[in-house]
Order: sequence, then C-alpha cells, then structure tokens
Amino acid sequence: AVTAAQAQDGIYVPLLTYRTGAFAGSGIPIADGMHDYLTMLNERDGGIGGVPLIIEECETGYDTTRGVECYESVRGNNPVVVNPYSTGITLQLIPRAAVDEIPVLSMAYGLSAAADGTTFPWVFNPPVTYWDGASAFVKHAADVEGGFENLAGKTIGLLHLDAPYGREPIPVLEALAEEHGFEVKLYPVPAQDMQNQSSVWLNIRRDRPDWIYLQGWGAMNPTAVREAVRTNFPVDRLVGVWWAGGDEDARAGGAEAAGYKSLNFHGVGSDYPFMDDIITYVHERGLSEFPRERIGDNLYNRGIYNSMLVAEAIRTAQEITGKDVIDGTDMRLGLEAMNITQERIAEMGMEDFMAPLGISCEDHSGHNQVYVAQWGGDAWTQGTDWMSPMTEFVRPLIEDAAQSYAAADAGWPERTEECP
Amino acid sequence: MIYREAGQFKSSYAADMAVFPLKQDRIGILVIILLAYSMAFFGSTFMLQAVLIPFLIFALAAIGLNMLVGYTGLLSLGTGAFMGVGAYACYKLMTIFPEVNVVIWILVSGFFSAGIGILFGLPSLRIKGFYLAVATLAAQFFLQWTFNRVPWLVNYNVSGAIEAPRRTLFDVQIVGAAATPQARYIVVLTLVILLTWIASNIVHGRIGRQWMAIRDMDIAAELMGIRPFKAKLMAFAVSSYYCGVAGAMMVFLWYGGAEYNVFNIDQSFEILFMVIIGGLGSLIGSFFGAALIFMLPIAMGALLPAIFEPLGIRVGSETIEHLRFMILGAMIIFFLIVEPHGLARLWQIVKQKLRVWPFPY
Amino acid sequence: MSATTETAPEQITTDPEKKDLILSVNNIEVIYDHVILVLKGVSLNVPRRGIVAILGANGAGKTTTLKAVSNLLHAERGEVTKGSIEFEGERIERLSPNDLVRRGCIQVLEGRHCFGHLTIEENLLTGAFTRKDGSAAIKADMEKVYNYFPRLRERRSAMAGYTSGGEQQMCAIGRALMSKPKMILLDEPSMGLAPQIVEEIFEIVQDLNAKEGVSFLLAEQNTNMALRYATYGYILETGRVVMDGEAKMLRENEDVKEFYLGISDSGARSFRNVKTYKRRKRWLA
Amino acid sequence: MSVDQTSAAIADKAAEKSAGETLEPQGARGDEPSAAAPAPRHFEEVLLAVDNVSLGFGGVKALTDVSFDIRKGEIRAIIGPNGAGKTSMLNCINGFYHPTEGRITFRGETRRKMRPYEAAAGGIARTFQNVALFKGMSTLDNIMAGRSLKMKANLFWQILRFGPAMREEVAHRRVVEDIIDFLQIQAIRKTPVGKLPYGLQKRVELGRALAMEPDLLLLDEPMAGMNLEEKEDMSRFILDVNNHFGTTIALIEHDMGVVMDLSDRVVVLEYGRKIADGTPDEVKRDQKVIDAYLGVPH
Amino acid sequence: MNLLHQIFIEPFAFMGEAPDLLLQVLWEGFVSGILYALIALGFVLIFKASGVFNFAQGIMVVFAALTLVGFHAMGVPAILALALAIGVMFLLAVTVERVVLRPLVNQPDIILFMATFGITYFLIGFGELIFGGEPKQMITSELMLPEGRTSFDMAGGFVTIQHIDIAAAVIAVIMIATLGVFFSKTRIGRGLRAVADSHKAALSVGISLNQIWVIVWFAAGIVALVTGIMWGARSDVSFALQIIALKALPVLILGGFTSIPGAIVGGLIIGFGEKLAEFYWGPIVGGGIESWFAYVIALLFLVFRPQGLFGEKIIERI
Ligand SMILES: Nc1ncnc2c1ncn2[C@@H]1O[C@H](COP(=O)(O)OP(=O)(O)OP(=O)(O)O)[C@@H](O)[C@H]1O
Ligand SMILES: Nc1ncnc2c1ncn2[C@@H]1O[C@H](COP(=O)(O)OP(=O)(O)OP(=O)(O)O)[C@@H](O)[C@H]1O
Ligand SMILES: [Mg+2]
Ligand SMILES: [Mg+2]
Repeated sequence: AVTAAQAQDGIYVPLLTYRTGAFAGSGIPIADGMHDYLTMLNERDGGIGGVPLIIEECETGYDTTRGVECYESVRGNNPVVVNPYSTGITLQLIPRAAVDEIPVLSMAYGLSAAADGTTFPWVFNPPVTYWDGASAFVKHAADVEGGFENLAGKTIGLLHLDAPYGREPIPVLEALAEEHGFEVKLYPVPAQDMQNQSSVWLNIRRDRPDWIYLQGWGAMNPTAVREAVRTNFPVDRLVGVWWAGGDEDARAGGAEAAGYKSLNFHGVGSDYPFMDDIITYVHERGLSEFPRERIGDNLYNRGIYNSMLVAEAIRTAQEITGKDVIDGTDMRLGLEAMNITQERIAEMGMEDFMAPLGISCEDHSGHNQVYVAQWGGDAWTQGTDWMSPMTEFVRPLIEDAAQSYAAADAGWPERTEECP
Repeated sequence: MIYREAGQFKSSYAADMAVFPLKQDRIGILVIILLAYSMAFFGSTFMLQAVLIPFLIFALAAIGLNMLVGYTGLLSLGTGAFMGVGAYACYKLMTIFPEVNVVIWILVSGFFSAGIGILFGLPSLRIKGFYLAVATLAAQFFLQWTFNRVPWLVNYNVSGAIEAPRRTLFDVQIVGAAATPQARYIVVLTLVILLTWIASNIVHGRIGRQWMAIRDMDIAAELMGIRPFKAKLMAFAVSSYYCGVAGAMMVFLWYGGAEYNVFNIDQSFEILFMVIIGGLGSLIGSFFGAALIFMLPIAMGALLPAIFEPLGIRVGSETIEHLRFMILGAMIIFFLIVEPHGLARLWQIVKQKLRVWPFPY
Repeated sequence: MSATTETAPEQITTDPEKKDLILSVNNIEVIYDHVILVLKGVSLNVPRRGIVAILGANGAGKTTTLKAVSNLLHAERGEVTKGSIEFEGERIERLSPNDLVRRGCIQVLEGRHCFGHLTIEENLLTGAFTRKDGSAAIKADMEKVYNYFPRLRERRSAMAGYTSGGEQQMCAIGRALMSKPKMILLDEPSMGLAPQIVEEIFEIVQDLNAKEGVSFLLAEQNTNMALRYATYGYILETGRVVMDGEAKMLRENEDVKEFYLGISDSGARSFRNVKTYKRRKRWLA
Repeated sequence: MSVDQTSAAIADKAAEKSAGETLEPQGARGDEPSAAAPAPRHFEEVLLAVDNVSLGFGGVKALTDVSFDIRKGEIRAIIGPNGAGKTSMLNCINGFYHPTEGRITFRGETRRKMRPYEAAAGGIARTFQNVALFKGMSTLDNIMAGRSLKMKANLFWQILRFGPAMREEVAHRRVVEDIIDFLQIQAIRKTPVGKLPYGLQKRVELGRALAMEPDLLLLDEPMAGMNLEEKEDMSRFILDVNNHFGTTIALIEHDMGVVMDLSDRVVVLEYGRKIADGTPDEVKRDQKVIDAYLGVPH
Repeated sequence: MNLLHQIFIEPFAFMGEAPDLLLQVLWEGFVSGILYALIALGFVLIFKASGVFNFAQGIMVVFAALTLVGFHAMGVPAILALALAIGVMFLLAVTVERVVLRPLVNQPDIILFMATFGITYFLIGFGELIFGGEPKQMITSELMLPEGRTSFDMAGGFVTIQHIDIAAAVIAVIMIATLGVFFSKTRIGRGLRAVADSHKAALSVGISLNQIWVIVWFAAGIVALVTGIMWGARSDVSFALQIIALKALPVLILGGFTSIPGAIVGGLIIGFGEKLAEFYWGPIVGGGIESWFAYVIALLFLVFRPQGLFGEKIIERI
C-alpha cells in the first residue's frame, strides 16, 4: 500500500484493474499494459519530469461496488487521476469527481456525453466515445455497401452486453438509422448468459441483419465470434467495438473467423520503438507479469495507450503549472491542454502506433481518428485507413445528452471557470 | 464473575420481558450507541464512507433477511432484488415528488419492496426448504431484468443507471455527491438504530413467536391456530421492507448511484452469509455477521501485502485478490465449524463463561 | 466435582474378570457444547451374553451414556472428556461408529429415526450395510426380522416416514438386528409400542440373548419390564450411577419399588389417586 | 356424581387392595377389575361426533368407517395396536387430515374440509406422539405461542411494543405463568426446549396445549417414554385439567394402567376399524380387544 | 388484441413459416437441456447422498476443466492430463470430506449449504491463483472428441448441428443411466440415500459417512469434469462458466433435488422451454427473458408439485 508520505514525493497514479472474475480474460492484458508502460517510464526516465510515478493497482473484479470501494481507498492518497476501467464504475464516479477534484479518465469508455467538458469538467474520455465508435462503424458499413444511400432498407444489429456499457451506442445508432433509413435491431446478452448465446444467435438468424455491431466484453466476445461462425454469419460484417478486438476474442472462432473486424485506435503488434523500451526496461528486468510472447496483443497495447495518455497529461500539466509534483486540479489542466502531435508521437517512439490526438476544454474526448482492424487468422491487421468518426453528427447529440443529464439532477455543478 | 445476573430481581413481567433484562446489557448498549455517534466526529472519511456506513446498511439488510431465514425459516436468495426494489422505488419517489424529504421516501420505499416481497412470497405457502430458495431466485432474476429493461424506472436515463439527485435534511445535504460522509453516517446510524429497535420489538412479540413457531415446526404451529399463510407473508413483507430500506439507503446514502447489476445475486448471497455467519435468529448476530463479512475482505486487502512485503515476496494485486477469495472461503468454513450457530452463539458462550468465571462450567 | 460414588467398589466386585466383559465403561464424563456437563463419572459393565438395564428418570443421562459407547456423541457436539470405554477388551473411544458396528456393537436410537424416504424393506437392508456375508444370508436374516415383526412384512414397501410410530420403532429395532450384532444398545425400545408388542420385543431380546448370545445394554423407562428380563441393572440420576445390582435385588429394593415400579406399602397404586407431593428418594439423602 | 365423590370412591377402592402383592408385569393393575375401576361418571352432551369416517392414503386404508362420540367433560381413551389408526383419527379431528368419507361434528357444527387453524380457533388443542415443540424457543415462548389465537394487538402497537401490545403481553404472560406453576416447570422457563429431556418436553407440550384454553384436548401418547414417577405426575395433570377446567380430553396411550385408571370410556381401533367401545371394564374384558391388543391376560 | 395476436398467433405462424429455424431452436434447446442436466446431475448426486445443497458444483465444473487444460498446457499428454484431472477431483473429494463435511456432520442443511459457498470461494481463489484468470481453449481434438459441424439445407434455410453436441448428449445419457442404476440398485446406493435422510441414523447403523461422502463428491467431481469438457468445448474454459451453474438450479427444482431422471427431464424441459420462449415470445417484451424464464417454468410446476416432478415426496406427518 502507498502511504501519504510516499505520495508526497511522487505522482500517485492508482490503476483500478481487474485480473479476476468473469471478465479477467480481458482485464489482465489491459492491466499489464497500463502497468508496464508506467513502469517503463519510471525505469527509463525516472518517472515524468524527474518525478517518480507511484503505481498502485486496486482490484475491482469489474464490479461496480468493488470499484467504488477502490476509489474510496485510493482517494485519500492524492491521486492525480483515476482510471475506473468500467463504464459502471465511471458512472458512479462522475458526480464525485467534481466534489473530490480528481479527474476521471475513462479512455474510450464510460459516458459518451461526458465528452462535453462544459457540463463535465472533471471527466475525460479520449480519444473517442462510444457514440463516435458506433458512427465510425456505420461509416464503414456505408463504405463497404457503396455509400450511405445503400444503407437504406438494410438492417443493422447491435449485439451488446446488457449493461450500461453495452447500451451506450443505442441512441446514436437509432439517430443514424433515422437519418439514413436503415433499421436497428437490438440483441442484448445478459451477463450470466455471456457464454450461452445460442438463443440470441437464433434471433439473428431469423432477422438476418446485414451488419452486426458487437459491443461486448469478456467472455461474451469469443462466444459471439464462435457463434457467428457456427451460424454462417459472414464474419466480415461482424464489427466489434474496440473492446471486442482482443486476440483471444477472434482466435476463438478458429480459422473461419478470419475476416472478423473490430474498431481500433492504436496499432497492434510489437513493432514499435517504444515497445523495445518496454521489453528492455520492464520485461527483461522481471518487472512484468505479462507473458513475453503475447506482447503486442491488442488489449496489452490498449493498456499502454491508456498509460500513455496519463503520462502525456502529467507531462503537459507539469509544463503548464511549472510544478513537478502535481495534483488532481493540475492534472485536469494538463488533460484539457493535451495535444499529441505527430512530432510528439515520433518522440515517444509511437509512430504508426497512434494517430495525433487533441483534447480541449469543451471537448473532453477529441473525437479522434479510428480504423477498422481485421483478423487475419492469427493476428490483427489494419483493415482500413485511419478515419474520423461522424463528429458533426455526434457532437450535437452529446451536448444534448449532457444537458439533459445535468437537468435531471437539479443543482448539478456548472463549470466554475470559463474555457479559455 | 464479572457478568452476573444474580441479585437483579425483576418485580414485574414487563421488566422480565424487556429486550435487555440485564443491567449490564442496557448500559453496554447505551455506551455502544454513544460511541457510534461519536464516530461521526472522530472517524476518518475513509472509515465512515468505506467501512461504517456500508457496515450499518448491510447490517440492516441482514436483519431483514434474518427475520425471514432465521426467524421464520424461509430461505430466500432474492435479497439483492428486494433491495433493488427499495432503491428504484425511492428513486422514483424522490424524482416525482422532490419536495418531500428524502428520509421519508427512504422509509416509504420499503413498502414497495414489502409489496413485491409478498408477491414472491406466495409460493412459500406450498414450497419449502431449498425448493423455496431456488424459487426465490425467480424474484432475483426477474426483478433484475425489470430494473434493466424498464427505462421508466431510471427516468429514461440512457445509461440505465440511477444517479442520486441532491437532497437535504435540515438544510444539510445528505444525498448527492457533495453530501459529507459525516452527515450521511448520522442519518444512516439513526435509521438503523430506529429500525433495529422496531425489529427487536417485532421478534420479541407475538409476531416473532409465530414466525419461530412456523420455523421450528410448521405443522404443529398450524394445529395451534397460527395461520401459516399470514405469518409467512408477514415475514416476507417485513423482511422485504427492511431489505428495501437498506437498498434505498445503499444507493442514496452510500454509493450515490447504481445500476441494476448492483442488486445481483452476489449481493443476495453476501447478505445471506452475514445472516448465517452472524447467527440465524439473532439480531445482534446480524451486526456481527455484517461486520465480519464486509470488513474481512477490506482488512485482508490491507493486511496481506503488509504480511508479504516484509518477506520480500512481490505480490500483485490479483494474487492478493486470489488469496482473499481463498481466505474468505476458508474463513466461512472455519466459522461454521467453530460455531454453526453463528457468532451470536459464540458471543453467548462467552457471556456464559463470564457468568460462571472463574469456574469452567 | 467428585465423580465417583460409593457404589463404585461394588461394580468391581460384580465382575472382577475383565475377560468376561463385553463392554466396560469406566468413569466417563460427557460434556455437550463444551459447557454442559451431563455425565459425571459413570461406570458400568456388561458381561458377555448379559442383559443389562440402565434405569433412571428423564434427563438422567441414559441416552447420553449409550451414545458415548456407540460414539454418536460427536454428531451432537458432545464429547467424552474423561474415563475410558472398552468393548471386548479394546479401547473404542477413538473408533468411528461404523467401525463399532463392524465389530458388532450397534445402537437403536431413541425416538425411532428410520430413514423416512426409504421403504421399510430398504431400511432393513441398510442395517446390513456393514455385512459382507452375501445376499443370501442377509435375505435369511430379513425373513427372521419379518417373523419377529409380522406387521413390518405387511408394510414392507411403505415409505418409512409414513408409517405409524410403533411401526417405525419396530423398523428401527429390526434394522439393528440386520447387522448381526454381538451387542445391541437399545434405547427405550418399548416407547410407543402396544403392550403386546412390548412383551414381544422383550421376548425377542431374551430369545436373541439365549440363542445367539447377543448382549444387551438397554435404557428403559419401563422398569417393570426391564428388570424382569435384565440380569443386572444400574440406576442413573443426574449423570451419576446411584445404585446398581442384580435385577432381582433391585426389584426388592424399597425405593425402586416405590419410584419405579409403583408399589408402595399399600400395594400397586392407581393413577387416579397419585399423590402430588414429591417424596424424597433415600439414595439422594 | 361429583368429581370429589369420584376420587373419594377411588381412594376407598385403593385402600381395599391387599398389601404385599407380588410383582406383576405391566398391565397388571389394569387387569384387576376391582383395583382401579372408578364408579363410572356419566356425561350427556356430545361435544364431538365422528360418523362413519374413513381415511385412505393411496392403497393404505388408515381408517375404515369409524364412528364414536366424545362427550363434554369426559376423558375418552383411544387405544389399539400400532398402526391401528389412532393418530390418524386425531389428525382427522383437528383438520390435519381430511377424511375421505364420513363426517366429524364438533359442537354441533359439521365441517367438511377444515383447516387445522380453524380447528384450533374452534377450541381443539393437542399434543403429539413425536414431540412437536418449537425447538429453538424457550419454554416460556412455546407456551406463549400457544396463546397466539387469543392475542389481538395490532401491528402498529406491536412495532412499538407499547400500550395495548405491552399490556396484552403482560396479561398473557400472567396466564402462562399460571400454567407453568401448575405444571411445575418454573425452573426451565427460559431454557430452549430442544435441550430438555424428553419427559419435560412432553410436559411443556401439554402446557402449550393448555395455553390455548381448549374445549377439547387431544393427547397422543402423553406418557410414552416416561418413567413411573413421571407418568404419575402426568396423570395428575390430566386429571386436574379435566377436573378444574372441565376440559374434555381424548387420550391415546399404550400404558393400560393409565388408560384404565384415567378414562371414562374407551374406544378400541384395530386395522382402522372400531372393534370395541365402552367403559374401561367392558373393553378390558372384550375378547376381541384381548386378542388384538392386550395379549392374553396374565 | 394486438398483444393476443402477438402471443398466440404470430409465433406459431412463424414456426410454420420457417421450419428450419424451429428445428434449430429445438436442437439448441435439446443441447442446452442436456448440458444443464449435466450440471444438475452433479447437484443431485451430492444432495441425494448427503442432503447437502452443493453450491460449489458450478465452480467444480470450471476447476475440473481448468485442471485438465492446465495440465495439458504444461505439456502433459491429453490422456494423462485427463487421468491427472480425475486424480485432482478425487483429492478434492477427500479434502472436502475431511475439512468441511466431517466437522459439520449432523448440522442443519443450511449450514452445509453455506459451507459449500466457502468451498466455492476457496476454489475460485485457488483456481485463479494456479491457472490464472484468462479463458482457455478446451483441448477438444486432443481428447478425440468430434469437432466441426454438419449443416442440412431445408425449407430454404439450414440446420446446423455441432458434432460435439451429439457427443455431449450421448455421454450425458450414458452417465445418467449408470448413475441411476447405481443409486437404486446397489448397496452403496442405498447407503447414500440413507445418509441423505438422516446423518444420525445412518451413523447408528454403521454407514461410514466419510466413505460415502468421498464417493459422491468424487462422482460429482467426475460429472463436473465431463460437464466442464462439454461446456468448454462449446465456449471457453473460464471462470465465467461458473455463472452457468445457476442455470441448473431451476432444472433441479423442476426435476426434484433427489432424482437422477428428474435432472435430465427437467433439463430438457427447461432447455426446450427457454429457447422456444426466448426465440418466439421474448421479442414481445424486449428479449433477454432467458435469464428468468426457466425459473418461472419451474415455479409453476412447483406450485402444483412442491417436490418437483420426480423429487421425493415431502413427508408431512405428525
Ligand atoms: N445435544 C445436547 N446438547 C446439550 N444438552 C444435551 C444434549 N443432549 C442431551 N442433553 C442434556 O443431557 C441430559 C441427559 O440427557 P439424556 O438424553 O442422556 O437423558 P435420558 O436419561 O436419556 O432421558 P430420557 O429418558 O428423557 O430419554 C439432559 O439434561 C439433556 O438436557
Ligand atoms: N400420511 C400418510 N401417508 C400414508 N400412510 C399413512 C399416513 N398417515 C398414516 N398412514 C398409515 O396409516 C396407518 C395408521 O397410522 P397411525 O399413525 O394413525 O397409527 P397409530 O394407531 O397412531 O399407531 P401407533 O400406536 O404406532 O402410533 C399406518 O399404517 C400408517 O402407515
Ligand atoms: Mg433418553
Ligand atoms: Mg400414533
């Protein structure tokens, strides 16, 4: 455990992770990725701006209650940011963030509406929101079908975990359906039936949707891919959100799963300069628990990307405030000013790994670029070019949603200071 | 013979029937209550928010379940869902009638879960034992599904979660993110004391005796004029009321928000552990059980690294988690073996020993 | 807490030859739940081929004594804390109940305890669980039990849980017989049985004792019957042996007559005019 | 004839008995006609009438066409071999079993299908062959539970344990204490009954039934498993209940001494049929009863 | 009116329209039914023989399968891994008997029920500690179980059948038949039932509870292993599988806690009922009714037969 005294001379970055429970399969590579990148910074650079990072994991088991407990236990140690790593936990922490003045970084998960920085000054969800993801998927479908006009009359299914996380994309898909004349069908999968999806897939067989967007998690994803293969659903029309893009998820479908698609916003594999540092400074020093041969797995890289965001925000905050040891308020400034340019990407050794990224005071997500990855049978490949989500379409929806969120809770604290 | 009752004569039946006939007990309870209130001023935020508030809320839910399982002998695995009914009912009431004080709504919301409890208690008239237990799972899963699928319950919130709106009591905010743990703790403590007192009155009176009669020998009870129909449904109603209130308190005075998953089957099981480890048919046991089951994992989370780190063993958070599971499992078995009648009985034995001390029997 | 009583020396004199004892209980103390002391130094002996009765009021500890012998106390959170128990010269406190049954010592529990969901016949068969001598022998023994209790034959395929109290009692005794025991610990065999059957049961006890050499230790409230069939008796009061002796001698004892047989100076008493005041037992003086 | 005269008569008879009788096996006391036969008491008003009752369970016929009555104020014994249907008869009377045929009339009211709690509310209480106490509760609570029917305070006051609820509680406690005194079980007032020895459990069970202040008390083998002393105590209680409260009692018992001494009339069942009905003396001499139940007289 | 139409007409019309789907639904129902029955069977075994409602059956399934896969991953050949897994299940049975059941003999059912929760927690922690939390693939081909699937074209659609499902059905039937005979016909079987009835009486007639318990827990362990292999082959072997065990509970109450044929009949009723309901009627209320529908079927049956379809009658006698 971390003592308050330790937290004085370092920057305390708690990681709410889950390496146990029903979702451990997805949680472990992410946790290791997050952990290893920060450790690498400590080992290689002695931290950020000369200040060591104090990394502490707290096990949530992907359970909201446990997550909130974790939050309570780390809160006292002056964390600069919390990564709830669960949409459910994020929803619980959103109202508290403003009170406790600790930024919540829900990287590409959580409440899409939180991208509205005016209403949610303490919540960040870069690089994209779930609504962006769904819109990018529709854009991709339109591309394949040969234009949005060809989507009219088509049926798009949303196969989702029956939880706040799974339901996030519904409003945007329905709005898009109205706009482009396709039909949306929902296929909820209750958590206890994650591995028992046969009825859902029977429904899919009945409805014969043209596309399926998979917003699943944990054991739900491999099961979905396997069922898709079994039901002769064309796997290249099954597109997962970025959380359905685990290597194990796709591998479960066997050879016939080749062609399965998933959104992504970072590269896969280990062919990047920064990865060599992770191997040298972390794995070779025995500081990682992740198996060497799986380095470069999609979700491992996802964890790294998450930590990269944390690190960049800290670095930015240090630059802005001139302080070495920063606190939550400083961190928020850093997050709001984050602008990772191509140059910076090169500096970090992350070329080809990620697209440039920017967050602003009003826009806490940035609606950054994504691409569609495709499973080649034993590794992910980049299936399309980087593309922008339908920001113009999504952004007003987000602002509306943020408004009604605040309205539902009379007395929701407005942003105290104007955006620059 | 520190703990002795000799010399305390009761001159009326009323005195003999008091819940705490012994003077030592009465003084003890008073001291405990005073201490509990003083924690609001001395306890750290973490202590209040992460330990005491949930402990009290779980104890209340455990009391509720204990009235059903421990006193009436009806095994229910739907506690989580009944807590959920309370929480969702409270949320609806709070948002539809924002002008009424939230504490009132918390207490009223229990009636909704009592109603639902009666509905799902109906099969108990014919179904017994584990059959009933599994049948109550129908309530668990059905209600959970309802929380999830009826958007009206969450005021059409897209995420499907409920958020605690801001509410005050005597101008002090007690619900909402800005409510201080101190304020919430005092409200929770007061409600729990009040409801525990009522529970104790119920179980020591006619209704409680009828429940226990049904539990111990339902046929004989019926032959003595106790209507199983009424007694069992009453047990379901009262028990669900308590669970419902606990659920509402959990969401609005502790978490500050919740999704349907909070009221899942694990929650039901956890409360059941508390009841059984604490002691079936014992109110004080419910507190012991809640303390042990809720605090044990927290304590272990803190203790295990403290044990391993000096030994130079690097343990990841997941290893701790695994060990925690193992130890929790082992502890459950251990306590059951040491005293199948729960911590409450252990407590009694201790008192018994104190009474005859220094003699062994 | 002195546990021994003045009767202790007598016991030794009754049977100094340990070899001839099938069961000997020496000064045992039993505690339930770690706190409730129930037996306070009980000693008793059962000679081979003997029928020994334990008499005593309710709650005196008869059942507890039998359970201590058959090692069924653990299941009730009781334990023998002092003393020793020997069956055929071997210490048995550490043995499990099924070892004991294998060695030939079986208990018929007080209050029936049939397997409610098994039929009468299956109940009897479970009695033969420990036997290895083939199904023919078991069948033959079952016939024997049915001959002892014809009522059981009639109800052989009824689920035991539904049979009447007396039928269950017969079933429990029959079940014990099925294990071909050397020694039977009978707890209240006559309880709830019709007078005729009670008589029959004691006849069976005598029969088994004479023909097959089965030893019996019986706890019985029906003193009259017990002393008629037993050779030796112990009287237990609040966990202590207060008196023991040959059955004949006990029958002659004034107190036994008064308190257990219902014969006072004026002869047999009627239940209609029992006195309500409590008389003092001389041995408690 | 009044009760006092009855007992005086018994006392006389007992005194006549010659001293120094040798030991007789069980039943001996009943065998001797002169020993205990009280001058018969007569009762007129029929409290409960059983008419042509039959009861079957699948293939098993527990009762076949049984008719008898129980008159107000008497002690009525039901005897018979094991499995004869005695307990089943009681179960029919208080609504736990429903006769497949026939009628049971209680206080002039004939009910076809009665729930057990209705029987209890009507004034029928009972004890059980296999003690059916509420094991987890204390003696006091067990007997208090017997008074459930009489307690009326509403939920509101009970929640507060105050006002009417508390007054009621105290009032009933007083009645219960009287019963406890009567049965001489003061010392075990607060002991959980599961831990009591069998004899005391039977006594508590009687107390629980008495707490219902029944008109008709059904006792199913109240003395099984008791030693003589306890049987005598129990007999005393039964007689006292009958005498002082005028409670009608139906009694099943296998101890012939008890049956012959206590009961006014005896009905004998065998294989679910009634084979005899009459005063103890008549029944005892009935050859069918001797064959079926008593065994050859010694 | 519209609702009535939706409930009573449309589903049946659709069944006629798309017989291939109906057939597929029925097959899926059959397969899930069989798999539920397998889990339920483990419960029944232990309940029948010790009156213990073994909540740990679900985790035993996962644990058994993980052990098998885990040994294989360490390089042990499949067959040897299987033998080792069986050995581990035996050890588990012995340990449970020693550590949990023996000290808790003659305690109320609910206490033993709780103790199995203890076992569940322990095994979750222990299993994850040793094998890690990631899902693993079942070694289907190494165990020479059939893979692949067969599709038939019919009525403009098709029906696919997984070979592993056929194998599961066959194995389940064989296992259930064997155990059924074992219970009703053998000495040990009778002993098991006696123990379930009353620990005390069983002890008194010399039945060794310890031996009986080891036998049934071992048998339940084997059933768990088979179940684990079958489920694992359909999805992955992961701790999430444990949740599926909850699905076996309605099967249990429907079939009766003590009946082996009840497990299979109950399993099939639930399997068919659940799939048909979800597929044809679920959409009316927004789907997902599978999570509770099984319980509702079971509950309805119970109201008429409180002991389940084949359960032992609840004896009520005074
Ligand atoms: N499991 C137990 N826990 C605590 N006390 C017990 C237990 N079993 C028996 N006792 C107590 O031990 C004493 C002796 O009981 P036991 O059953 O041996 O008497 P008994 O002589 O067989 O009486 P009875 O004639 O009524 O059968 C009683 O006072 C009883 O209350
Ligand atoms: N619920 C039931 N189901 C099936 N058979 C029953 C049921 N109740 C009683 N019987 C049968 O009816 C017969 C009469 O039983 P009952 O208990 O009335 O006998 P009893 O006269 O009280 O005998 P005992 O003196 O042994 O107690 C018995 O053969 C019994 O098996
Ligand atoms: Mg006894
Ligand atoms: Mg009877």
